[in-house]
Amino acid sequence: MSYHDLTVREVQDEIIKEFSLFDDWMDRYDHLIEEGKELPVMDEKFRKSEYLVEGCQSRVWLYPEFTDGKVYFKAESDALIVRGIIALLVKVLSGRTPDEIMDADLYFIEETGLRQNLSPTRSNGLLAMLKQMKLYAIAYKAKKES
Amino acid sequence: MSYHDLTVREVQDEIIKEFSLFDDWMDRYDHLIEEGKELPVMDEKFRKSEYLVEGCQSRVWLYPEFTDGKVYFKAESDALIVRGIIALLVKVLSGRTPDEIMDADLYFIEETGLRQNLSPTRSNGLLAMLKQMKLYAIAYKAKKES
Amino acid sequence: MINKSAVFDIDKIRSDFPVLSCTVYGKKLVYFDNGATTQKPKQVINAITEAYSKYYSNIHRGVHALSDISSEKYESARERIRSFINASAKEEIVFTSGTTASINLVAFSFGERYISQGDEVLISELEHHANIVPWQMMCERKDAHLRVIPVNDDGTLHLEDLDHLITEKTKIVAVSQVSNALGVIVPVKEIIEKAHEKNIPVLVDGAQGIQHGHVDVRKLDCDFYVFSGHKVYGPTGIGVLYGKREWLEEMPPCQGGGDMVERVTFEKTTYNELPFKFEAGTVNFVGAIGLATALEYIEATGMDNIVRQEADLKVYADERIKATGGIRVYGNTQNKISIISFLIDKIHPYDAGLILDKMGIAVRTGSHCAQPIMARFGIDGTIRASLCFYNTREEIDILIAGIEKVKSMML
Amino acid sequence: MINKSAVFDIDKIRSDFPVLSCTVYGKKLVYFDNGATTQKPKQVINAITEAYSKYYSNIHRGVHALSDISSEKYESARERIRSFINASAKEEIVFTSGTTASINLVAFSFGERYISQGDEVLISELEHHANIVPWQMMCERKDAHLRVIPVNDDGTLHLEDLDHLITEKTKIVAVSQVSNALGVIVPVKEIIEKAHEKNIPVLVDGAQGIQHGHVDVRKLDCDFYVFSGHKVYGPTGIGVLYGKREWLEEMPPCQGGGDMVERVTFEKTTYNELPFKFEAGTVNFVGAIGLATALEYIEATGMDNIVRQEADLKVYADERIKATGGIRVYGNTQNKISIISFLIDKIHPYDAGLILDKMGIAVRTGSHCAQPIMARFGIDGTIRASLCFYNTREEIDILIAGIEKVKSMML
Ligand SMILES: Cc1ncc(COP(=O)(O)O)c(C=O)c1O
Ligand SMILES: Cc1ncc(COP(=O)(O)O)c(C=O)c1O
Repeated sequence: MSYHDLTVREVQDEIIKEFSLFDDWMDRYDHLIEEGKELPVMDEKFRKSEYLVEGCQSRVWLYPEFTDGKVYFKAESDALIVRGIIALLVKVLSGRTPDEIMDADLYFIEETGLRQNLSPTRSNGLLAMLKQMKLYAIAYKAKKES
Repeated sequence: MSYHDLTVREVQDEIIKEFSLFDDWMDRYDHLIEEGKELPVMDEKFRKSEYLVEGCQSRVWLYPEFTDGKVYFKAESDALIVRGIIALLVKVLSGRTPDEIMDADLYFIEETGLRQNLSPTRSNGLLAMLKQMKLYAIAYKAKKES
Repeated sequence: MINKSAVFDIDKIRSDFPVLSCTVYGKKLVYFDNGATTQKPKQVINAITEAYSKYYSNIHRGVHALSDISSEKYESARERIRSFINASAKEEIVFTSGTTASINLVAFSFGERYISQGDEVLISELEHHANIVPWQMMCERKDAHLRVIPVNDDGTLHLEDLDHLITEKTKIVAVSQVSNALGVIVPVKEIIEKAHEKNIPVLVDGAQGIQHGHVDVRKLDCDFYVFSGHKVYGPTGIGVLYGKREWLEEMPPCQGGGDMVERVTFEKTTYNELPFKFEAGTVNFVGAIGLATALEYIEATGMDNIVRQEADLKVYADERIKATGGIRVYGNTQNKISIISFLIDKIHPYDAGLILDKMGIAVRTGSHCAQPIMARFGIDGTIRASLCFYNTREEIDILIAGIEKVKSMML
Repeated sequence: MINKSAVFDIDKIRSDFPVLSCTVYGKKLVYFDNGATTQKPKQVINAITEAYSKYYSNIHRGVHALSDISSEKYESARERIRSFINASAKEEIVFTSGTTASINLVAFSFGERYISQGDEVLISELEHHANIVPWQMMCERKDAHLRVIPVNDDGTLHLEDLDHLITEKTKIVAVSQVSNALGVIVPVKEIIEKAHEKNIPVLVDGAQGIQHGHVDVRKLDCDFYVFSGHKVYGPTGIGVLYGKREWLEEMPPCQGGGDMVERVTFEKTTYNELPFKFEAGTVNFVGAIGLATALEYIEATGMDNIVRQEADLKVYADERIKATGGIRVYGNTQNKISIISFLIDKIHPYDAGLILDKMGIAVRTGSHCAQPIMARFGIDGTIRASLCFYNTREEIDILIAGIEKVKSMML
């Protein structure tokens, strides 16, 4: 089973269920680090400044591809916990149509307690990455329609 | 009797005694206004910018003369209460030797409750005038000795 | 609205402001110096205490919990200010240390970007020094010229001259929304429209406007709007610069330091995005939180209630002043806020101020940091009673009694 | 001295700082982010509350009683600062909104007066962005050049280069007293002596120095000394610029506005005397009062006690860190304050910071607004634990446990 067979909602519910097993933050971080390990390592060739999402502390790269009406994301970070969060975002949003991405209500961020890491006051590049994902979706949609 | 026959201390004690008759500020201001009336009006010719003591709100002029080893002050202000305070300062310090002026401990300011009006935070020109009086004394003393 | 008016309980409101129950020289304080600075409701004081006691930490920097809370409070404060003046976006709200700093920032940064030799800056004759001197300094550096909209005898601007004064060379117009020295309301909307016809941006000095009525920067369509926290029931050391994004994006930063940069090398430094580009160093985030709380207080009280109460005080004060002999009011127009700037016969305003002070009445005397408008009227200064919504008719009665006392003593 | 040491009661001291008894994520807060900003003792918080509740009014302006009290408190605050750093005169103490504003003021005003094309400004490689960017901006405007004293591998300045770096063209030297990123103490006295041999003035950025030891600007003989209130247990939005009178007299003002002028006409404006020339507009006088109270608190606690306690913490932290494997400390010299800047093996500092945060430990991670010194060491950032006198050995133990936890999770 690939995550792409599930809806945005179903993937999020899955993630929330997994997180609900941990009541301690260290376990959650452990879990995030594990999630990060499942994210394919991004090829060096994509780690260029044009794919770099500016964030003060950890570096985050994001590379999009548009195939068969769907957007696929490759992503990378030099910090492991950040990488784990990225892995979740990719799990939820990669392989979706532009509309699905644009309309996605990412409630899992709140329910897994990750909101803090994605808040505008955390300068770790994650929020910028999420915004960038939505922007790509808008751009691809416009392209498709024109 | 002229005030010049009394010592700096005696004049101040006199002033304090007079003020002690009033326990109300309005009476004290009335008294100050009366004192101001006793101050000779300064001749227009002295009301020049070089004798103006800069103060934000009321204008204060001070003109010194050095005769027979003593410093005589003429002073003026466009505000009446300020004029009254000036009159007191002139009463105490005019007609004194430079040493007397320089050494004068003006405790009457505190004891008459006028300290507020002569504080550095009141930008009415009074404190600047007092400083200027002492500066003239220093200057005349230096002149005399050289 | 009528409901809201009903809940305007002056006693309750006064009890929110601790300083209003002070006594001076054994007399009840009558605080009529609101133009200089306003008192703070206890909600604002408590917000400051809470910030320093419960979650204080530097913002935008740490990865830790307290830093998150402080940062969030700070950014919510920015959002509160945005919504209070109805700006389009938070990025257009820059925190500064006050009106003076805001105007200096614009004068410098706008000047660096847009002003060259021979250009002109247009201000008015009734400006506060804060809206004169920064432009003078910039004009001197750039070899540009300051032009001035003159003032009529009643304290209103002589707008007929505007068409001549706005020239090809005019690069920016800077005017007060309300004159601090006279209380006169300036028709800024009209000035903005005229200036925009020629594509010239307008800065509105709202230091005396923000606290006395609804401000909608989008409706006004001003390009810059500035005000001070301490004059709108907030703390000292905090102020706001609103600027349209199109200008702020183009203008270079005024100060360099931490948080306003993206990347620093000795060869080249790139700047952070808006609004941070203009917020160098550790900002007064506790001040910003205090200011946001003050604006919340105003919203809870109701700006309509405030406007109504202040209008009532103005009418009553005008009546009583008119009935008192020998008073000359400067800014003799109906289009005013609750500021009365006046002289009593030939009495020096400083003398009057001293006597009123001893009666517990706090007014300001002097030139009100607006010497040019005083010179326009051929005077050194006035007595200024500046009222706001927590003042009362009874306090006006005390002022009138004070004026009578001044007259009886000085004449 | 020994007596004083005896009265240093850490429990009492900690109870003075409300935030220190916070819990985060249910854990006791360990606040090791003092380099970013320090907590406030309740004495400071109370002084602020009192100012806003008992006598609040604008300064230097009114003729009324409250204005007098505020003005006196403000000017006493200035005197307190003067005596704390042993300046010769109150006129040499200018209140600003912080270190960043102070440096920008000097860079601008000194630049306007003394810097021309081809001149040089000398800073060091370990400066905070606040002591880099303002000089870059000024050099760009004036077509002058920035020169940089390099840093050795242990984080100390490579002073051997000083003789070459100070040239005929050098007009000012600006260096930190203590590096915020590494904690390294800079031999400013030596630099000042060298610069003065060639009559070049020196600005000392005391943002990380003022809170950790006695500062005597006359002994140092620095020409400018700047610091922030919020890093020395005072409020946000207030800072200090000390300048020798001879420089301040000559330098033009940086900002225009109320209170900094003597007389304003549209043709010509003359400026007020020192220090008011540099204090445009309504200053953060409540902030100044809060800062003075903080300095009083330090004096009451005893700077010697503070220095001794912090030295003890430093020694203990060094020992424990050394005994923990895989840690690389940046700024590897004995001549340091109680700041430890480090990396754990190959672990990203942000990851470490996240985990420490969840253990209740507040550290700062990243480049500490000092990217050039990070680049010097070929890194993006570090984990910085910055301790001060209210911290304890037990808290260091918690940090060490935290580091072990980070290692066990990340390696
Ligand atoms: C050495 C140094 N200089 C300057 C600053 C800037 O201080 P502020 O942000 O208070 O203006 C800091 C504080 O981060 C610092 O540590
Ligand atoms: C119209 C106007 N502009 C500017 C200012 C300056 O404000 P601040 O002193 O808070 O910077 C004032 C306050 O006196 C004012 O009334």
